[in-house]
Amino acid sequence: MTQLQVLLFATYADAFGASAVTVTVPDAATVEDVLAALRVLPGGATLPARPVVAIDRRYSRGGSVAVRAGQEIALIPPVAGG
Amino acid sequence: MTQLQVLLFATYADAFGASAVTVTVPDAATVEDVLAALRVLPGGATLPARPVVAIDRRYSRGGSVAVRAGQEIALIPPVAGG
Amino acid sequence: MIRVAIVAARIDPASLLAEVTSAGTGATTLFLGTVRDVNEGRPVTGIEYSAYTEMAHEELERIAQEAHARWDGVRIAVEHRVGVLTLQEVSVAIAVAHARRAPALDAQRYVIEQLKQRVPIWKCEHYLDGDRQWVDPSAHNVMALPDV
Amino acid sequence: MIRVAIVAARIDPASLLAEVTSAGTGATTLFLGTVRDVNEGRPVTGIEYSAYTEMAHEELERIAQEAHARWDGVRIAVEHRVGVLTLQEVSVAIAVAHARRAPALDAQRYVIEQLKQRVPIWKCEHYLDGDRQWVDPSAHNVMALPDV
Repeated sequence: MTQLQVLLFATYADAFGASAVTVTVPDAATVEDVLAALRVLPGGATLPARPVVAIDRRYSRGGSVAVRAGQEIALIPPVAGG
Repeated sequence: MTQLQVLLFATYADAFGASAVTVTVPDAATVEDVLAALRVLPGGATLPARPVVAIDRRYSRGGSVAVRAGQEIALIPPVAGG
Repeated sequence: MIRVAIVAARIDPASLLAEVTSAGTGATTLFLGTVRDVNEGRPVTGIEYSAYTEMAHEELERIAQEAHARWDGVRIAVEHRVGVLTLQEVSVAIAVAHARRAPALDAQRYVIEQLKQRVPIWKCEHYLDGDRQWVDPSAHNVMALPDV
Repeated sequence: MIRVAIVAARIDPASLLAEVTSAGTGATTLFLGTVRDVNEGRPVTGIEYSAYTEMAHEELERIAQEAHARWDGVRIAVEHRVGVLTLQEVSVAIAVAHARRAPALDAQRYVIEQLKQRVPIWKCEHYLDGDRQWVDPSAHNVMALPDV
């Protein structure tokens, strides 16, 4: 098992009551595993079906993308800059 | 016959050597009559086949438009503002 | 709110921006035309803008009114300068403000495109070699001056 | 020339304009986003912008690079502010310069549209009645905050 930190912002940070949470996932984990671990945390039930995920500051495409320790993983709520 | 003043700008002013010229046209004159009178003046041969004409500060459509004394008539070379 | 002007003095873009901005403004756009150092490969030292001033003002006003009719609520300020301009000086400034960005962007483009096509203003480029030529954008080149 | 920044201090549009302008500049565009007094009919007193700062910077840089690749020769400066902004303060400024107007206008629009879609920045509106809500443009409305 691997421990991964996930960065949270805006509505997600409010929902989890934190700007980052740590989840425990299998060693060969995917984005989907990270999301499943997040959903069982307090506030995790409010996540949408397919939240946008960024890995190392780039948007990740799809839940089957592999993640590993040392990567910067973030959940990105609908953006509203400008 | 009526005397009309025609305002000239840029290349047309250079061609006629003046910023305005006076032409004599028939009483029920049209834009085409004005242009014909201009073409026989010194420099008038350089006018294009269908120069753009403005009457009272609005673009005029076509040579058959009537003109009369008291109107502000101008020849408009290709514009280049901006 | 619409204001257009043909001006002889230096244009202050910041004052146009301030003029169009209101409490309801969410997006403001500014377009500046400036005198550049090279045109058609020839080094330029300056540009002399001349206008049929009264008609230029009226045509600019019509263009701004058209934009206002098309994009409800846009606030527009336009100044076009005349006279001799040196390099990097501002020849035209168009400021547009609106609650949302699409009308501010669309109206900005409308005004500059229509201005280029319709407003009776001409420019005579002065070159490093002492020559000067009237610019004819419709011919995609410059027209040689007759020997007068 | 490209420069992008996520900033906490007040944005100075004039400095961005000066930064992108060069001797070869014929057209300069500026886009400003400002805090307006009403959204969805509710009086707003201010907006708090928060960002995933590092990624926002990198995504802005990618957008500017894409514009630069698409419109050769554009010079771009972008600043997006974070923190609490009051009414009429500038949240984002995009300055683009080019020899000709079409690339300056096209790149301006590209940058603001892509920024709105991709840059991880969020805004929380503060209302006159003391309430606050995160804005969700994707839903064309605002998302009520959970009771935390």
